[in-house]
Amino acid sequence: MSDIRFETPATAEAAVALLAGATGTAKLLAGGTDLLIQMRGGMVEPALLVSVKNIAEMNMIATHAGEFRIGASMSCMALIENADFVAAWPGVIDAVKLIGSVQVKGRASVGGNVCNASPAADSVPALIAAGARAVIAGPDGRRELAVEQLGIGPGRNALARGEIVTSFILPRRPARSGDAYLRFTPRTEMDIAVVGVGVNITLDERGVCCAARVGLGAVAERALLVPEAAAALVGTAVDDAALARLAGAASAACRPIDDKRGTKAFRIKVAGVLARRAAEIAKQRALEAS
Amino acid sequence: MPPAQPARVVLTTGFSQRHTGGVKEFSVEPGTLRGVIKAMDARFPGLGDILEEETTVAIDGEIHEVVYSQPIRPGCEVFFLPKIESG
Amino acid sequence: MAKHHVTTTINGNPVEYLCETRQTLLEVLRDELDMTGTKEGCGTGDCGACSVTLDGRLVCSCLVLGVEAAGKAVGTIEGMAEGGGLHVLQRKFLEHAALQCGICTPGFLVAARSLLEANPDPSEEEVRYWLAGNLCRCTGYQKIIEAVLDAAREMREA
Amino acid sequence: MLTRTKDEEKTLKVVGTRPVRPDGEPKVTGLAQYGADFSLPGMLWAKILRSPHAHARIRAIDASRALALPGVKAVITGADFMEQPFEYVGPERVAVNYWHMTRNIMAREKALYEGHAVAAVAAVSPAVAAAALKLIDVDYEVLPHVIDVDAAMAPDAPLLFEDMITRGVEPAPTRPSNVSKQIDFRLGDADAAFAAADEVVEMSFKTAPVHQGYIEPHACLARIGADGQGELWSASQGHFVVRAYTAKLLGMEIGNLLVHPAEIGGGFGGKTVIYVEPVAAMLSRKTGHPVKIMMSREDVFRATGPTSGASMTVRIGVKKDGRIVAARGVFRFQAGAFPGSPVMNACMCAFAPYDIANVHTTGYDVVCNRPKAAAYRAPGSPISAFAVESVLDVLAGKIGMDPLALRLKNAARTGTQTAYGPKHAHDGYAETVEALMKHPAYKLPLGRNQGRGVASGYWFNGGGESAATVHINEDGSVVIATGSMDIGGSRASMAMMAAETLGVPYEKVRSTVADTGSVGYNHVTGGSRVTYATGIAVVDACRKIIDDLRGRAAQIWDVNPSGVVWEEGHARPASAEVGDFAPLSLKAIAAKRAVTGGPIVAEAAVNAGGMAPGFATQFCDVEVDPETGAVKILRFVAAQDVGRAIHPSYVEGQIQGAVAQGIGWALNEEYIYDKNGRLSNAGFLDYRIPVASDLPSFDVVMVAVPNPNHPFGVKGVGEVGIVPPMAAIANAIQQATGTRMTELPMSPPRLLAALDSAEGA
Repeated sequence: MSDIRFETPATAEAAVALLAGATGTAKLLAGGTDLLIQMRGGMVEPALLVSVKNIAEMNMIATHAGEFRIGASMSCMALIENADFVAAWPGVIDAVKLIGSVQVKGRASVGGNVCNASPAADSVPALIAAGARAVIAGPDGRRELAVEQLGIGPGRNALARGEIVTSFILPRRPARSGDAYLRFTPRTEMDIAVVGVGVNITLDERGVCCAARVGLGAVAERALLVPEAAAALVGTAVDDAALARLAGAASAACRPIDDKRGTKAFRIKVAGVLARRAAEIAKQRALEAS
Repeated sequence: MPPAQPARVVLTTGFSQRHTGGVKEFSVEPGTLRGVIKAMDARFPGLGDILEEETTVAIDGEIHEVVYSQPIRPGCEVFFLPKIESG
Repeated sequence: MAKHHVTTTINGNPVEYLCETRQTLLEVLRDELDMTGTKEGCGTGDCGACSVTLDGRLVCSCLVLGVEAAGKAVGTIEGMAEGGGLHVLQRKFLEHAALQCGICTPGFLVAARSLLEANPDPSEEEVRYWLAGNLCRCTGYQKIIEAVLDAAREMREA
Repeated sequence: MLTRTKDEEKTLKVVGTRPVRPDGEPKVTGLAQYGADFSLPGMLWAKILRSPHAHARIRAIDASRALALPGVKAVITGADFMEQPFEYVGPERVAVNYWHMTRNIMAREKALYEGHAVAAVAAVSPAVAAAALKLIDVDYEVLPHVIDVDAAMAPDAPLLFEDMITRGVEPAPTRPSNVSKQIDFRLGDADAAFAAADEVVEMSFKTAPVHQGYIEPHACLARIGADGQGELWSASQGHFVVRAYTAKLLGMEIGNLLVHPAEIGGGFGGKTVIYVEPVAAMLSRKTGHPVKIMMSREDVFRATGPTSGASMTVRIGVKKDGRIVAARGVFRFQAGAFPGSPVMNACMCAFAPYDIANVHTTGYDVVCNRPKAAAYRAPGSPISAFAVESVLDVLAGKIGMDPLALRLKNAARTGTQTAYGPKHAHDGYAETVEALMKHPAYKLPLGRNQGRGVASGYWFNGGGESAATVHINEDGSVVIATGSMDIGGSRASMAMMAAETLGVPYEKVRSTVADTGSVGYNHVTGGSRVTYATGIAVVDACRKIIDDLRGRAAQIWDVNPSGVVWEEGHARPASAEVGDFAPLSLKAIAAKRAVTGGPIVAEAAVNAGGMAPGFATQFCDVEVDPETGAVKILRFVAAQDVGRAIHPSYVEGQIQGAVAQGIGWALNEEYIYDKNGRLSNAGFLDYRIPVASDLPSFDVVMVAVPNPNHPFGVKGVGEVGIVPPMAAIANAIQQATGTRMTELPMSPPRLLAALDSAEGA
């Protein structure tokens, strides 16, 4: 029974070097709220843990010309406490607030929530709707990838060996725009999404939707960007008819499974219901923003 | 002086089927529960131990653990039922 | 196997210990330091019985590695009563009979203290949501919520 | 035996107040020691290897690779435990079969459920013990398994025990089956009486097994010496029972095992039985070291007792005026891997709140490949009540009668014949119904998608064996020792009853829970019996102390003891003739302890009877989201006959906790098995007990119909509150949606599917 090597590099490049050069299973440790449970259950038995808590850029939030850069391993609570970000991206905050209890959010990071590639991860549909991009550091330097392209299947992400996500970039929030995230869980807290929906819309001066993005979680092998659902809103006043088409499109995009948390039929129907409700909230926020 | 009115012993259907050939009711001398159990044991040898170990007794409905000194008044109902216990 | 030599601060006191990488802060507190006031209810961050603060932030000690506490400040239930007296929350839990078996109580107290530090005047709903990460099977939560609201009132008036 | 004074309405000084519990401070400072909090020098850590299969023959176990691992001190299997005779010992309702018990502690011929213990390791650290488990090679022959109770009763079902013949059937069946026992209770002639009914409703129901969900996993520390004597530190609901079971399985004399009561982190019935204690003790005996075992949360869900899931059919007939003329219930209960479900309670409690002339209940105790069922709060009663109280709601609708009025019309009262035998000897049920009829919220209007549901419940409540010792110290302070585990404030209620009896302030009395060597036998803290039975023992002991103190005062005054009375904590002359003496306080007499005869101590032991049953009636308001099937509890009003509350805060707490558990049972809690019979939600994330934000505050209505058989009128209050909620919520959902749910849990996917199919229909 060998012990686990534990490293705390100060730069993303050093972390990448450690992960890329490791023999045996190497794991990045950010919040640890998923990894420690996997280790406890014997699903993962790493030879090397690389803590990224000492890497400044991964643990801070910065804003430039209205664009936010969120450190991938900053805790959810730290993000929730950032008033500027909360004001700009209430829908992303809706989602981040649902990532476990206060205790879990004190450790868990958005980067971990995304990179663990759970189809039910709360922050992902909201980030997809927000048009967020992941900044990736790797052995061959840095690149960016849209969040919807990061997850490729349950527990599987698009990162190559040695690559890590250092931060997420959220674009400048246009005028008259707003976002929202809703999920369904049997309990009010401490639960995993049975369905999660993120909606982000922009209205023109006349209150007509000129841009929209819709993200769906827990209804497929990965979180989905659903252009058909967005298309149902664009060009409309987000009225009942448009919302009904949105719901239909959201339900149509689902390819769920039956599992201990919900049935196919339930997920398909509720995806439409929550898409409609989330769009109504996003619209309200867009109107308040103007 | 006239003999005291007897007490009425009652058993559950299942218990009587197992131990008294299905007879559910008996009349016995009042006094104490010890006397009642001795009387039942005399009619069905071995029944006394079973009553002590496996039953709770309801005397005119009032539930009691089987304790010898329990007074049995003339005319009262002595109902032996499965012991009450739980979570 | 080589252990990590960790230097940290627990309840304001400097503490050093040896631990393996795989040992959680909960295991270190209970098994290495004999600080058994922090309880294990699940080991997976789902019950909050092992709640502690790490540099002032409320966390589940079962989801933190012992080695991660290096150079940080850990706060546990054992550090809650100041001097000879109980913390207001501890006193209110007793006055309101907010515990039955008491196994979840240390976690609730640590979590409630961090709530009142962040929000001295919470609504009942805010208390119920903040404490949703702490499971109690005995009380139905009602007397716990009442105790926390009463403690908040007294702390505001103090 | 002391005669019990009837509860004359004297003014009580301590009983009924809300003091701080004596054991409170250690529990808010983290100093209280629970099962996992004890350690000894040289202590080893043990872990248990569990079956990955729901049903498998164990061909062989090879521990050689594990024993070769440095730091491993011993490995044990079922073969290390002595064989036990196959016999059902003790009362039918709770019969113990040690042949079964030793096999549940550690599998022998077969593993009967996923998580069934098959071997255990003791090592120098938890990590080494965990690593050693992976090195134990078990050769399994996987067998077909059965999880569902109806499937287990099917003729072609896989058998857990190839030789099990159903008990309680005359003549005995010739074919073996998974049905361990059948029981029937009959009153009048139900089948015939249905003909006289104006309305008859028959419905079938299913409930899922639910776990007690105590937050403290089972844990213990054992030390067995070479001299054959041992000590055990264990968190249980009864350390005397832990001692008896553990000694029996290890072949020890009871007197050679001293059990220390750790604080217990919740039990609700699930800690009236043993799991890890004999394993730790056997490993200690084998290694000569103290051994500690802590279950993981996953182990708790996979290997300790939930209560039964059930399949039920209930038929009730009423007259137009609401009179119930006949009732029939068939209750099929999962026992889990070994016989012993609470189905008999279910049969006895099902119709107990009501005065019905013709009743027939039938129960089946059915084994299946799940962990053995253990007691859970009013075992059995909540399950049958879900069916009975749902059918009553349908009938109330059919005859257009208010559901509370229907229950009141049929309420059992003193003298009412029960279906299981004796007549009711106590009132209290009707009073709970009337309390809700008078409740202002019962008439409040409801909004869209909202509904109000009513249900009642019955529980026997327990009495039985308890002992208590009372000491008066030289400074006049008082110490009480009992052997009843304090699960939720009983130290406080014991101290309060003692203070009231002795006439001294509550603060003068300290109340402790003593080990098995320091106080007489106390049965488990269960069946809502402690404040009643152990309370009587405490009061009896205090009365003996008073007689002793009167005698000592008589010595001091040099008068006849009959001339001394005890009032308000002082000895006083009974009359002027006795003499003109200033009253002697407890402290003053205690100061003369030595010269008046030495230590002032009294013990009392009882096998308490005369306990009154628990009655509860509740209503709740819910709001259903018709698009998601989510149910929000808007209001919950719980009325219960509490006799008299010794410490009202802890009585309220029992009722609030019981209701919260019932809400979890109704809406979300269930065991989810995959096709291989493996539990897929063995954790608090997916086994969803209610969290604080799921619940509103409850309105507790304490109805007080004192029990004359207890010196302070106490009735057990711990359990009956969990009986009504499932039906109350189902009835409320029906009113909110028009859809009748007959299967628990009424989880969102299940409710939404029912709503949509109702729409489609």
